[in-house]
Amino acid sequence: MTTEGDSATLSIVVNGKPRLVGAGLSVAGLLRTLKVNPGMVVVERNREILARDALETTPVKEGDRIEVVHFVGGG
Amino acid sequence: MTTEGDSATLSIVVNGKPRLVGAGLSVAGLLRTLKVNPGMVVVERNREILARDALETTPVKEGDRIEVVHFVGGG
Amino acid sequence: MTTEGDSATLSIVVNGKPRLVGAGLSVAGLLRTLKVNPGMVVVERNREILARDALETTPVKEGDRIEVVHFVGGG
Amino acid sequence: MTTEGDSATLSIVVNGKPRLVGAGLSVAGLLRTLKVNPGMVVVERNREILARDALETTPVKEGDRIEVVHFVGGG
Amino acid sequence: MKGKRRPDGSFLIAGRTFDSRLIVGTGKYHSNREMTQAIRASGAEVVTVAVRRVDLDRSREEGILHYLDPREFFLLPNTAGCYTVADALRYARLGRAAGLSDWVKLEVIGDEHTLLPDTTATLEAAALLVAEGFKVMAYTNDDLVTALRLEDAGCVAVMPLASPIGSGLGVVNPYYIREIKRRLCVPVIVDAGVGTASDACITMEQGVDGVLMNTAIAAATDPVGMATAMKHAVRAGRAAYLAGRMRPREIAVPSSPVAGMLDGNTD
Amino acid sequence: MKGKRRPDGSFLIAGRTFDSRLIVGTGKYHSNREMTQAIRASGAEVVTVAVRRVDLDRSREEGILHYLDPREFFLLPNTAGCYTVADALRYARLGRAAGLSDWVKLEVIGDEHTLLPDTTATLEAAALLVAEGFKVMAYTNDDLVTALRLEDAGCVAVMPLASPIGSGLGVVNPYYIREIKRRLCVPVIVDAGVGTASDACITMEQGVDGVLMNTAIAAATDPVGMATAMKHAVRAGRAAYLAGRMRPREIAVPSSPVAGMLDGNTD
Amino acid sequence: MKGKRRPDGSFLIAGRTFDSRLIVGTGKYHSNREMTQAIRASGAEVVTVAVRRVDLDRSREEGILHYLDPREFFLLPNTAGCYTVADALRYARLGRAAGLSDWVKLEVIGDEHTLLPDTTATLEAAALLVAEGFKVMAYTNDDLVTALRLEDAGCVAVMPLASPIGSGLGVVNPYYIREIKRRLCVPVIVDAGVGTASDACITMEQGVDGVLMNTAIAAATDPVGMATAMKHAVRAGRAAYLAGRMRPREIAVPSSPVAGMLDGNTD
Amino acid sequence: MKGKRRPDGSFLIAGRTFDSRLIVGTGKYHSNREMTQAIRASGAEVVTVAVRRVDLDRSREEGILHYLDPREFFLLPNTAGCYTVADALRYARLGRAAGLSDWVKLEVIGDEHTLLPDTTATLEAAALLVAEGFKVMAYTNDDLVTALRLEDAGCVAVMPLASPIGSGLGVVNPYYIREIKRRLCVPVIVDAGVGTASDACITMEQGVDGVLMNTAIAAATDPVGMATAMKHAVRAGRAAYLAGRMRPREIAVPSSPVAGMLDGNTD
Repeated sequence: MTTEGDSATLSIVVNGKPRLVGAGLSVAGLLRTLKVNPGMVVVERNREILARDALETTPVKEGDRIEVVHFVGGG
Repeated sequence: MTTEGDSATLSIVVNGKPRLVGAGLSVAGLLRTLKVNPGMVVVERNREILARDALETTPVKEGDRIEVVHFVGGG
Repeated sequence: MTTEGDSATLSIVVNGKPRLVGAGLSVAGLLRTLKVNPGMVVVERNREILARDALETTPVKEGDRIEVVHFVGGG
Repeated sequence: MTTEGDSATLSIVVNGKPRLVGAGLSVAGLLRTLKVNPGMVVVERNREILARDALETTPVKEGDRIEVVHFVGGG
Repeated sequence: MKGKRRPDGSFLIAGRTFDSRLIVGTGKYHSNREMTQAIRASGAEVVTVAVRRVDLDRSREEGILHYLDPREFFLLPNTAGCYTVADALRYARLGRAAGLSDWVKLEVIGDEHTLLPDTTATLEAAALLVAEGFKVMAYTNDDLVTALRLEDAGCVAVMPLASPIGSGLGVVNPYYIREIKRRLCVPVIVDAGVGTASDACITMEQGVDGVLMNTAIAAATDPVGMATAMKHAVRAGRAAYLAGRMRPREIAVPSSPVAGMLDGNTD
Repeated sequence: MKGKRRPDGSFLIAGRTFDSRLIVGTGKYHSNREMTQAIRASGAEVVTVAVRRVDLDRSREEGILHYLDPREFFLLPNTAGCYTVADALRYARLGRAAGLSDWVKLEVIGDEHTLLPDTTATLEAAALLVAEGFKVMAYTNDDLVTALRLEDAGCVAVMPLASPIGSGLGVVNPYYIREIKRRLCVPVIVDAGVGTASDACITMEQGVDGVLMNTAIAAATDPVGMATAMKHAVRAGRAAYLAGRMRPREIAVPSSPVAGMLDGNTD
Repeated sequence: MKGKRRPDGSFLIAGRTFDSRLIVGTGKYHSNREMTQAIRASGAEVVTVAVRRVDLDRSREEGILHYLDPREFFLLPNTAGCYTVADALRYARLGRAAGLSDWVKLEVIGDEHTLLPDTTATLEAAALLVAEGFKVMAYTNDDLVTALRLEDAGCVAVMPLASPIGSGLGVVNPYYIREIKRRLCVPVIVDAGVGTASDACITMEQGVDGVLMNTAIAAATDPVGMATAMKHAVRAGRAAYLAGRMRPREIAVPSSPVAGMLDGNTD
Repeated sequence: MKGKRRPDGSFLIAGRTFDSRLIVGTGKYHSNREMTQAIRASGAEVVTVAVRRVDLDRSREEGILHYLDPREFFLLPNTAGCYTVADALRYARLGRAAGLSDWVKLEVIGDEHTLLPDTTATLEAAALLVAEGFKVMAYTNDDLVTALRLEDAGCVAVMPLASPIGSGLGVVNPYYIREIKRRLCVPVIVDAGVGTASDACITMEQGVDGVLMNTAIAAATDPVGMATAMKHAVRAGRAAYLAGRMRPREIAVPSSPVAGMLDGNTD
């Protein structure tokens, strides 16, 4: 049913692009989905930086704006 | 009496130096005493600039800090 | 006859280009032929500069190398 | 006798200064007198450079102008 | 529209037309007589003056107005010597109270050794003075970002330095001066650092609208002669800028034709 | 006695007085009309010309004398394009045969890429031309020793380059130019390399007697405008040299008095 | 006590000792391999990195940590690309959250064409970051007053530019750089503008503590070769500064003795 | 084939391989001990020496060979102090008679104030010495035409000055130095004028094969420190030349990526 479908899928924005993800996912789980190694990145959720040890326990919620950043070449 | 003596002499500061002047003097009168042409200067009294046409009507009061400035060479 | 033909035509070089001119021509006459004002140029004949007043009296001879120069823009 | 005295002393110039030296001296001998190591210098006699192996066999003669040079600091 | 260049070579600041692009200071001369002679020789229309106390101990104190007729020159009071916003406002207001105009050359100094501006304080003072109706010409460093903000603050001219006041080092950074001119709409007047005529000429060749100097003239051996030099140098630099210089190149190019050489040149 | 500076600002070469210290070439203009306008705008009295063949194929070949009146300008023939002593003598004699004067601007080029002089050949040609009665103004590099020898050879003026002909790089080595001026008695005219007005101004600030240019004016976007710029620049540089510039220093010095500030300045 | 120079040539920033005075950026290389080779050739210990989004569309996105081992190099995150205080704080915090250190190279840009800093915003951001415990190394322009304020704000190093980022124009204003070094107590690292080895050498000769560059190496034809050049140039400039250069003079002085010449030299 | 650059960084003069591109003089040191320390620190292989009279009045006169082992250094005798062809030949022959080599650094001075060469005499002396079997390295000015003639005369290296001997003014005219290098086939060694490390670096960046200096090291406050600086500076300049510098440009270009910035940056 649609309600079930709705509850099972979250609409979020990751690095500026809308994505649909399954409900109940942690941020760490999201990173795994994205094939990103959590040890090499920093994650900001709704303008709050998440400590690395909070990634497993922080749920992804509807409407979250998530930024996954890392170091690149720069001067 | 001392009060009369007091009232007859005011202690002011003009361009950073203490001066004693007679009571009842206007700022214009003070300038005359100082041999300063009012048309060539600007007068500040207690941090307020006096308009030139107010010089005659503005009395000098005890404790006044008066600055008499003009234009000099500068870059 | 060939001798007459020879005597009637001289082969000279003017400003680097071969020219055939009639025999008996003076340098001044050559300049007139070339439509050059003698007062505005200097003439060198076989590496000798000709004075202006010698132009009328100097004959053009077979094989002469003549340079006609003037002032042009230069730095 | 004066002739013997004359023959026993030569007047020469070494490095710009007049010197009297005993007759019969070789250039090498002169250098020894001057406490100069022949291996470290070059000798010019009357504007001719002396090869090092000629120093012993070249006699000093009356009026010789001798230059003894070596390397010094320079840019 | 930038609108500062006009057909006859004059230029506008705050709607007022000036013919000379040279603005001169009046400080440091040996005598007032020398000063007026030099200023006349320079051809300047705008001259800067400072606001200072009358010296009441001197029997016949004479301000500069005894020597410079405000009908002959446009006197521009400065706030030289001020290190704070409050002081700059105070001196600006005193200058305006003299009744000549509501123009001010704003200086807020940030360091007494270099006399470099305090740009933060200059921006703040500029905004406040503009709000009080002043026409503010702001002395500043050669930083483009500050210059843009001073324009935004309403200054009628922005006056970056060529090098420190009184140094005579000339235009140390022509790139920055050129970039400031390129990006601003209000007139750009280079203020401070010119040491000799070629410095003034180079300054104007960057395309700026004018140049302000004092020490280069006053501290020359012959101030009047140097003032004449500066008049010509400013004209020269402006004319060269407008005429469009040749491209420099590392290869030589003959000035005389290569064609038309004679035969038989020696080999 | 060097005797070249005269009270009225004019200067002498070979006993002849000139008022303008700017000498200009006549090459590379788009049209003869533009050339004459630019030269008039420059205020130059001496103008250089080259000797070249008349183009006999053109119906109405016109030499430069159609455009420059020898009564208005002093025409100085050059030996541009010559690479040997013999050629330089040949061109110099042809130039003199035009009957205007016995002056010549001697050039003997040593390298066609840089147009740098062959100084050995220039010295030789100078001596021969002087012996033939020429007044020789010799183009040379910025080498003092060569300049001294050219003076010894009897040249009436020595003309070191500022930078290669047509390069517009300006005065690359002011030390050498200054030293040449210091050490020679005959006039020193800097010839070649000026690119824009400030280059001319800097040249004159070295104390030299004059400056000769061609490309900087002819190759400007607006030659007439640049000629005007150069006129002012040469005057500016000369006046600044005579006026004695301030000493540059790395420390700032205020233009406005430090005394006479008001009480209670904000701390 | 300035306390930054130590007997063994190393220097301190915020109590941490560094042996190399060359800091390099990691941007603009053709490949990560070339980057690591060049950085190793440069001898740099501190390398700057930027904080950017992971590109989630690329199958195997690799951050720079795959190529630069934080145990080999001290990685210094920057806030490049930030135009506001808020953005600079955000990027600084993200950089710190990576867990390497609490150092940041602060940049707040004020103009996108010149990449010149917004000094007002930089000062504000510096104060806020210092309050959050960051070790702030602040990119700034060559303005002394701003540099002094950045020191007052608690920055551990002040980093004036030599010329605009990526321009390669070298040290346009050595006076200002030298004055900033003279007046500050914290280390001064010149950041941006170096174009080739001599620029780095000149920079260090001003007495500054170090120099930061990126484009000069990465955009050279041979980045690894240029990195080697820069390593030597920084050492050369530092050593020359410490050794105390001879005074330049316009008079020649022989290197070989004038005494001891032979008699009879040709006249 | 120019054939002077070799894979391992060494270079050839007259068929002899050298590893260091720095040649140093031995004059003007406070002590021989300081001299040898400085020369070792510089890494130079070739060192110049002058020929002078032994001082016979000093009890233990010691020539420079007591301090410099010819097996450690290649000693290059000069003809410093000579003003004529005859003198230069005399000193060259005396130097060769010492038996170390048939190399000579030829100097024929034309002016005692500037120590600039007499190029005409230098050319003549060079040809005569070459005919006598000398390997002539000729000191000359920065004139391309003279340099080309010296190469034609058979010199094994041409040594233009950067600026006058002992002046420390650095490379006043890099264009000429660069052009000389471009046009000659024999090695070009810049001789004289370097004042500090960056001058040496700039010199080498012009592409020349080496640089010779004396005063810059000997007259530094700390000659040994400056010698070290020069060693690095020459390497830096050479490496930068080979690596190919970035193009300078007046527009800034970011070093960090503009892509990958976060959303919601403050407006």
